[in-house]
Amino acid sequence: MKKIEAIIKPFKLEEVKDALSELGIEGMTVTEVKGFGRQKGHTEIYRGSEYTVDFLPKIKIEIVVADGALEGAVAAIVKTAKTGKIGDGKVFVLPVENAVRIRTDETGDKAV
Amino acid sequence: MKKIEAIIKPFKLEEVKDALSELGIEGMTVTEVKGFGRQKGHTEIYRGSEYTVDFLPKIKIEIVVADGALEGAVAAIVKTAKTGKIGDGKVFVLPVENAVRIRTDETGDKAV
Amino acid sequence: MKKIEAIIKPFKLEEVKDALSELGIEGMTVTEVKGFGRQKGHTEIYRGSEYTVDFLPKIKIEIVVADGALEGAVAAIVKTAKTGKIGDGKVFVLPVENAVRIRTDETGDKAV
Amino acid sequence: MKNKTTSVLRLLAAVASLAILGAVTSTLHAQDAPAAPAPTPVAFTNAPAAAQSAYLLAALTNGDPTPTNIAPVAVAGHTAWMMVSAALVLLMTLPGLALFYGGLVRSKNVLSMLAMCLGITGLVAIIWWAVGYSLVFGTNFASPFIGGSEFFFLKGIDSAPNTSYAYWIPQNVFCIFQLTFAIITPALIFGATAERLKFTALMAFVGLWMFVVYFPLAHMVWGATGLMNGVWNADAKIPAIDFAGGTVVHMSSGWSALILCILLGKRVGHGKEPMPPHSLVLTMIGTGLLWVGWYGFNAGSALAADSVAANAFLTTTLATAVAAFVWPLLEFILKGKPSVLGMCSGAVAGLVVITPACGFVNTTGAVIIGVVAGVVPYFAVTVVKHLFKYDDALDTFGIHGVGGTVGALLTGVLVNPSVNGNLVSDAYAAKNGLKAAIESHSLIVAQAKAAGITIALAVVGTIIITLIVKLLIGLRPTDEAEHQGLDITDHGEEGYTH
Amino acid sequence: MKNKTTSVLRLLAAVASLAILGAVTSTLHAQDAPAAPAPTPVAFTNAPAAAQSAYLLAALTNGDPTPTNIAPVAVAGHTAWMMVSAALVLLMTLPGLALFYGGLVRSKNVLSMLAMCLGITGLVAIIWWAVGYSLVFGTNFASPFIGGSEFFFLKGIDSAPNTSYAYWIPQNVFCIFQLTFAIITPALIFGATAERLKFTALMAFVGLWMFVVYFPLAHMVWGATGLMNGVWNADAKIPAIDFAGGTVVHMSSGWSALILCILLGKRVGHGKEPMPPHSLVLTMIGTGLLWVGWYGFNAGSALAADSVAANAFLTTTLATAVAAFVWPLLEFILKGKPSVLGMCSGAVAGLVVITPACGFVNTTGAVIIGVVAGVVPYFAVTVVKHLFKYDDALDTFGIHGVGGTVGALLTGVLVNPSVNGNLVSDAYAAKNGLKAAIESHSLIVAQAKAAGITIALAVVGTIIITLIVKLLIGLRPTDEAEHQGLDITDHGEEGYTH
Amino acid sequence: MKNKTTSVLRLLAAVASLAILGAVTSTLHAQDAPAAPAPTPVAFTNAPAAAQSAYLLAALTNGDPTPTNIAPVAVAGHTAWMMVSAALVLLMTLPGLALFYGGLVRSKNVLSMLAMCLGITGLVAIIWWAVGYSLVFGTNFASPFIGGSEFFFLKGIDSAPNTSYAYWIPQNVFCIFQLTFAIITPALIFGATAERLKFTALMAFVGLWMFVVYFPLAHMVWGATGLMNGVWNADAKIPAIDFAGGTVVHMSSGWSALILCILLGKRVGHGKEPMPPHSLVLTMIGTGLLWVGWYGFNAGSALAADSVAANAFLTTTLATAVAAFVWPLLEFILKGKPSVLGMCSGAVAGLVVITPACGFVNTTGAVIIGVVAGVVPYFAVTVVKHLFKYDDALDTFGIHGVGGTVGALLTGVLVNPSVNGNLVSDAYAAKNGLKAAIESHSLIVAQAKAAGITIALAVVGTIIITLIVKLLIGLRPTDEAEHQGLDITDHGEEGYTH
Ligand SMILES: Nc1ncnc2c1ncn2[C@@H]1O[C@H](COP(=O)(O)OP(=O)(O)O)[C@@H](O)[C@H]1O
Ligand SMILES: Nc1ncnc2c1ncn2[C@@H]1O[C@H](COP(=O)(O)OP(=O)(O)O)[C@@H](O)[C@H]1O
Ligand SMILES: Nc1ncnc2c1ncn2[C@@H]1O[C@H](COP(=O)(O)OP(=O)(O)O)[C@@H](O)[C@H]1O
Repeated sequence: MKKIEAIIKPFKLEEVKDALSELGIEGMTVTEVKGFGRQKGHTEIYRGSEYTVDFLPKIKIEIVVADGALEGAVAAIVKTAKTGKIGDGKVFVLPVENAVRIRTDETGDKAV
Repeated sequence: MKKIEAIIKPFKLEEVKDALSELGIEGMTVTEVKGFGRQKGHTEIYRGSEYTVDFLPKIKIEIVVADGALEGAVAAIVKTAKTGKIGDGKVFVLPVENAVRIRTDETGDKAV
Repeated sequence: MKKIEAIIKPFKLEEVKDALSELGIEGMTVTEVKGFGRQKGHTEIYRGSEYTVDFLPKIKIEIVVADGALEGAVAAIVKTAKTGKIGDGKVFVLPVENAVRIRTDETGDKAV
Repeated sequence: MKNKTTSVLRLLAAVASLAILGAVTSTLHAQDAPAAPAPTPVAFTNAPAAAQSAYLLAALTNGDPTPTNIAPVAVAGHTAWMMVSAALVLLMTLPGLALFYGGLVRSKNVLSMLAMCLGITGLVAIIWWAVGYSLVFGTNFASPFIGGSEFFFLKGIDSAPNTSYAYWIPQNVFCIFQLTFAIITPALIFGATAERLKFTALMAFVGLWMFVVYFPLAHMVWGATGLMNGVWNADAKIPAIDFAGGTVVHMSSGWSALILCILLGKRVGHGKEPMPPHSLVLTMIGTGLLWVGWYGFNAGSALAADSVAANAFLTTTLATAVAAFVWPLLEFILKGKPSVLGMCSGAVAGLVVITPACGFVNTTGAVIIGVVAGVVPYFAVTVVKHLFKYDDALDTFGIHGVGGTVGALLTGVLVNPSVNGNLVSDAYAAKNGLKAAIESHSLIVAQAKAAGITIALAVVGTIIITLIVKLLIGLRPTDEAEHQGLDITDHGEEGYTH
Repeated sequence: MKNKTTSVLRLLAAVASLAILGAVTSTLHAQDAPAAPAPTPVAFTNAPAAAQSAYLLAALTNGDPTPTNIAPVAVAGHTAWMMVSAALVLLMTLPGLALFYGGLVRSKNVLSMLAMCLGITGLVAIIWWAVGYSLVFGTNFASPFIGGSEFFFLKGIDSAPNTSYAYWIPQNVFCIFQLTFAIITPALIFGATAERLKFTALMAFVGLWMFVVYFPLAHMVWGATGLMNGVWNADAKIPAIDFAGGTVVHMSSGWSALILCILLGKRVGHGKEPMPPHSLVLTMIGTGLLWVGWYGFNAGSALAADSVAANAFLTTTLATAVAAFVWPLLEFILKGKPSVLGMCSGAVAGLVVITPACGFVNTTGAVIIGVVAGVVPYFAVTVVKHLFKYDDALDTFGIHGVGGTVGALLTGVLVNPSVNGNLVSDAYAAKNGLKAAIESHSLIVAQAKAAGITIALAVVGTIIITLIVKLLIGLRPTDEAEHQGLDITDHGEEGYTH
Repeated sequence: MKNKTTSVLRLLAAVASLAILGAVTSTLHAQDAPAAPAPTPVAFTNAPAAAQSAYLLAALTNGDPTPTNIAPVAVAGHTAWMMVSAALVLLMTLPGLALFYGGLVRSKNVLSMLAMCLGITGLVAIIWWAVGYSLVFGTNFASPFIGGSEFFFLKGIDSAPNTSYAYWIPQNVFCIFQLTFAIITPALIFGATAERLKFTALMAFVGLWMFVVYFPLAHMVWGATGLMNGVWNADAKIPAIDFAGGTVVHMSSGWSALILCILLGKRVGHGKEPMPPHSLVLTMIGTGLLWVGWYGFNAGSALAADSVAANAFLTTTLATAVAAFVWPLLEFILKGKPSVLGMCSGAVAGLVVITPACGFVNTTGAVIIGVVAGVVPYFAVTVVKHLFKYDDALDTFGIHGVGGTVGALLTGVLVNPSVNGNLVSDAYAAKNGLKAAIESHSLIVAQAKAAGITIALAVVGTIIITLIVKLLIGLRPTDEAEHQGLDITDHGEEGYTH
């Protein structure tokens, strides 16, 4: 099993979710995060105090998949999340040693 | 060392935390996340615009434990987080290569 | 590639970010989390109902780096995030199998 | 637990029975008020110059125009004040109370509190238009317990004054002013039942409660033929006084809240999960708006911009400020930290306790009331509730029930006729015994009777209505729905999205 | 899509053309109002005692002091009410409307709504001071279409009454009261264009729109020489009535909003991404403040604390409460869940529809209006909008445009002279045909004409202004900026940080 | 840094010394005001018809009833307006200022701002009741510097007017109206010290500051025997004018804020961590409520619903709207983006600067003041503060201190007796030199003296009090606590939970 962590632009979430659903991926977990990267931020001024805001709103999607489903999922994410503009985000793949479905105690690939 | 990532129902947090504390687990990190899965969402209507909300509020618990503590911790989470109803969540186990306690510079099992 | 997950005190974020930038690390993802640990929480009282709040606000920084950059990054985080007081947080290192830059489809070390 | 509940209910039943007994005895001899034969009024222009001047001065100072024999009309200053007051009391509910309560629940239930306030506003306004106003302020049933049918559908209500209630303000504004009271009163109840009562059940409860509890009680206390209207009904059997609603508003809602929250049961997870307020900022905004709006409620209850209103304005401010200081002071002394919720709670408690008294007590009385209001509800909320283990979620009973009762009784002790001549008027107070009671310092007896009747009516009425609603609609959502929150399950919306 | 837009525009153009035609025909014979020769007034102290008394009574009841031949002055009760009313109407915009709209957008655009309300307040106040007030309420152009220049820079405006409009209130307060209307009206428009209109474009649009649409329209309806001022202009060619701004405020903004949002195009992601309100709590606070503030708007439009104000107070309350109940009732019946947004929408719809009627209809009329207001805008918003596929983001057209139009027409049907003698006054209504129209139950003809002219002016004016602004400044931010949100791109700030 | 602080303090000390010198010189010859021998008043009914009529007209227009020899009473229109005004000024603090400030801090300190406003309300009300009102508005000490003891515990204060201050409003309402000023003034200070002052220290500071700064200053400016009460004290040594509190409210709080924030030191992390406002939405709600409430503050300061109030209403609106437009315009020109915070800041600055002038200047004066108010505080806040590097966290000094000072001086320049006859009254202004100063266009001298005394008192008073509080209680929380936020450490609560 692998865990996919994708950082994407927030307005792409629906599209990515739909693309993954079409692949038969039935579960994912989403977090609102702030990203720092090559995409430059903006300046905010509050009564003369200027702040450079480098942390931009991003969405992190976490999906644990069986090894076989990895490639398709990554490809789908990359495809739908791409705008071609800087700040589109990253996909990381991490190894997962086990998974348990709390409701049923199922483990391994059956659990995801 | 292993990292446990558990996605659970929000109202189960206190119980799970207490169960883990009893096992002697002294640290964990918690994030509010949104989960998409088999548990069906609900529909929201705002002046005639209907939205299907598939992302449901969940809590993600992250715990890094020494290898020996893994099994007990996972079992405790699964036991206390279970309601038997769909949407109870998952537990994932990932390998961890190192840990450092910032305050003391301790590393490895001593750091968690 | 490795993934560094650092849990730090919120007011240290700017300093840590600057230290990492100086090392040439150009990307990171930040999440607001709640931490439970040795640092004791506080009590809140609402009209006679007392709650012990053990979950304290923390910041989680996630950085995926090429193997070579790992040590420096971890050291920089530990150094700048340290206050010496309990609750300073942890740094965890996890293996990463792959990375993709969504914008360019670059993979591996080039993607981070 | 079961036993605790049972014993609380038993205690209440006993109190209620006694109170009913008292009420019945007191009113056995209630009779129709004889209509005063009104002389034909003269037109202003035909009146003698002296009468004209006297009339105009009376118009400016809320004097009695009867001696001039010119019919009173709606006059600018008083009309302006009553429109403002009605708007202020509406502000107390929308958005005052909605925010006060909305901030105290968990964020998944915030909309349920707003919907409660909005829904009640609509429902009660419609009932008020159809029959409610008439059942409270009509008189053609000639009953001490309920009003009349002459104003059904607001028939005949226009901008002319209804001199049974006030000389110089339009009846239509009076009608709306009173409507705003009829709106906020039931809305107060549902602080106690927060986070676990179905919206449909809530609305049904309100529909019945208005008829069973509010309309009779409001008529008894404020109706021209009312049983306990000591100030304005010469035939009142119980010469009690309640300036702005200690019994009608706070006791009725507070005691109903206690019963309903016991019958409803506790929130799922109560005592296990933490249930802190999701936004004390909202609660504080609500508190500010309640305080400001309450000037319409209290000083507006003079039904004129006159000396009595001015006195009510002063006493309301002092009692509230003192209570807002004393409550957090107690926290500071006993727990080490004065809290914002404590300050807000103290302010509201002060407002509640001064409500029945504000037009009847002087400065010193107001300060005393402020101190009591900062202390008694504090202990009701922090000690009594935990002792008896009912889940009065947002402390409606602790603040409005207890505070209203304390206020009703204190009014009997601190009453001071020098701030309000109506307390010893020849036309009413001298006839129904109010004047005598005040002079013999025994007004507290009438006040206790009025409080007893109020408790009895609220308790018995609520038990009956709750059982009916439970049978017909059911009271609680499923546990699943309760976990998810009422906003999504009852209203299909979320309070906040990012 | 393109086709849809085109056909909608075509339809509107047709409506507009017809309306213009009607307006032109009706007004071909417009003439200067002959100035009534005023007799020299006597000083109060020199007047006979009977005149003094009559004068004082008139002062208290907003009577006409002309027979006493004493010049009217600013009088406490009315002045107090008008200051309160002006403050209440300002409250409707700051922060009422800002919150109502601000809660409905996504959090990245919340500040853009607040900036819109604040920016318009500043801009319109400056224009109003310089020329606006004069162009609406001046008369020296002797035109039915536009006011005069005599009050430019508020020259000569002090605390003395301007008796063309009201006897007993200071003209400076009248001026500010009317300013608050001139502020909220354009602010309403930008609900429709929320989340995608550049701030600079918005401000430029407002600057032009005031001159092209608002000032002429307000003069036509409320100016002493106005074309459609049936109640106060004996020479009005179209004896229409609009108590508090059905045409001037709601139709003008609502129809302009429709056109502007079509010309502007849809939000990026519209129909694909979910765009739920980011905080219904803010929206509900806004609703409460709008409702409370609207008492200043509606009852304040009597320009006195008199019987007419009192009637407006009552009808406003009833219609609003009923509509706030009917809208969620429809949701409950059709969709299963009554929503907070539905309750808020119903309340605002009720307020909108009763606005032109509030001082002219009785209780029953108000309840009927409430029902209609709960139903018609509901379908405009949930059905019509989706049918024609324009992106009226926060439903300005659906509620204000449709509601205002319905209100203007219903006023013609439900008008009832017994609540407001001015409707059949010999001085005006008998001369311009209003009295006759009311008595023959044909007032709806004048109302329809007034509505037609309003739509024509709003539609044509908006098209022209939009094209100008588009050319000079451009209307929309880049898609990138729209994704990021207008708060950061236009104002360099964020609504919330943690 | 240390050096910077020292030099700022030195500068201030110099200013203060000079000012004190001036004050002492000016007042060496202060004497008791001779009590005017009052003729025995006649009862209204016994007065001649002409006197009755004149009396009634005076009652309606806030005229002087002395010639009629009938004692004035509380009259509906004025009483209504003053109750509304007092409620509006309370609204400015609860929740207006609480939200304005609360939104500007980080979310971990939001409750500390709310607690500050609530806590001060309670504390100041209690002091006011006990001695404060008497020390400001009493006269039996016959001192230009402090009031008297006759009203301790509000003895003898009822609904009869106190004609030293106003003829037609009840003294109890006057007392509460003035209380609301005494509440908001100290609350303004703690914007400067936000996020780092212990709650206990804050409360102790307020308790002392009222006696050392506020009561003397308010008496000097507004007391019947006050040193600088040019309009109402015939013996005022400095015939300065301050309509609604430029010196008493804004300068006193603003200059005290500057000193206190310097003595307190900067926030931990200041200049390193970003400290953006956590919710501009709250700040904007606060701004709206401040603006609306300020009508009570400014127009209410006429103490009647009369012509002067009407003028204040107009000037307040114009100055505020202009400043709310000019400030963001400057941002737009200099930085490219007009901000919501800029609009809010401009509005508040406009309100501050017009405060002393609103009842004394005309329309044009108001617009000029609006422009100045949009420019000067803008630079105070964006440039001066950064130059001198003090941590005036929420810009109390920049807006209230600088704005108040500018307003006090501008009032001397733009004063216009045609809008307010009291400026040249024979009874007072002709005697104490105010009339002469206005006619010779030299009023600015008196204004500068008044400003100097205010600064001196605020600066010296604050230094002393701060040192006392530091010694007794300590000023700052631990760094740890400051990081965690004052909400948890001082109040044991969180502003928001999810
Ligand atoms: N090394 C990294 N580790 C973790 N997250 C990263 C890393 N680099 C980038 N990110 C995340 O990806 C987002 C996009 O990266 P950025 O460099 O701005 O653009 P791009 O993905 O187009 O190169 C960042 O905002 C951040 O959240
Ligand atoms: N493959 C997955 N990867 C990551 N998170 C998952 C995955 N599957 C489910 N989840 C998380 O677990 C939650 C519960 O899953 P769901 O399918 O609804 O019910 P159950 O756990 O009972 O099968 C989801 O809301 C989501 O947060
Ligand atoms: N075993 C763990 N797994 C995950 N997160 C942990 C673990 N232990 C601690 N943490 C995180 O680190 C934070 C600091 O830990 P704590 O024990 O309070 O202090 P210290 O780091 O000084 O030992 C916690 O609040 C929690 O977020």
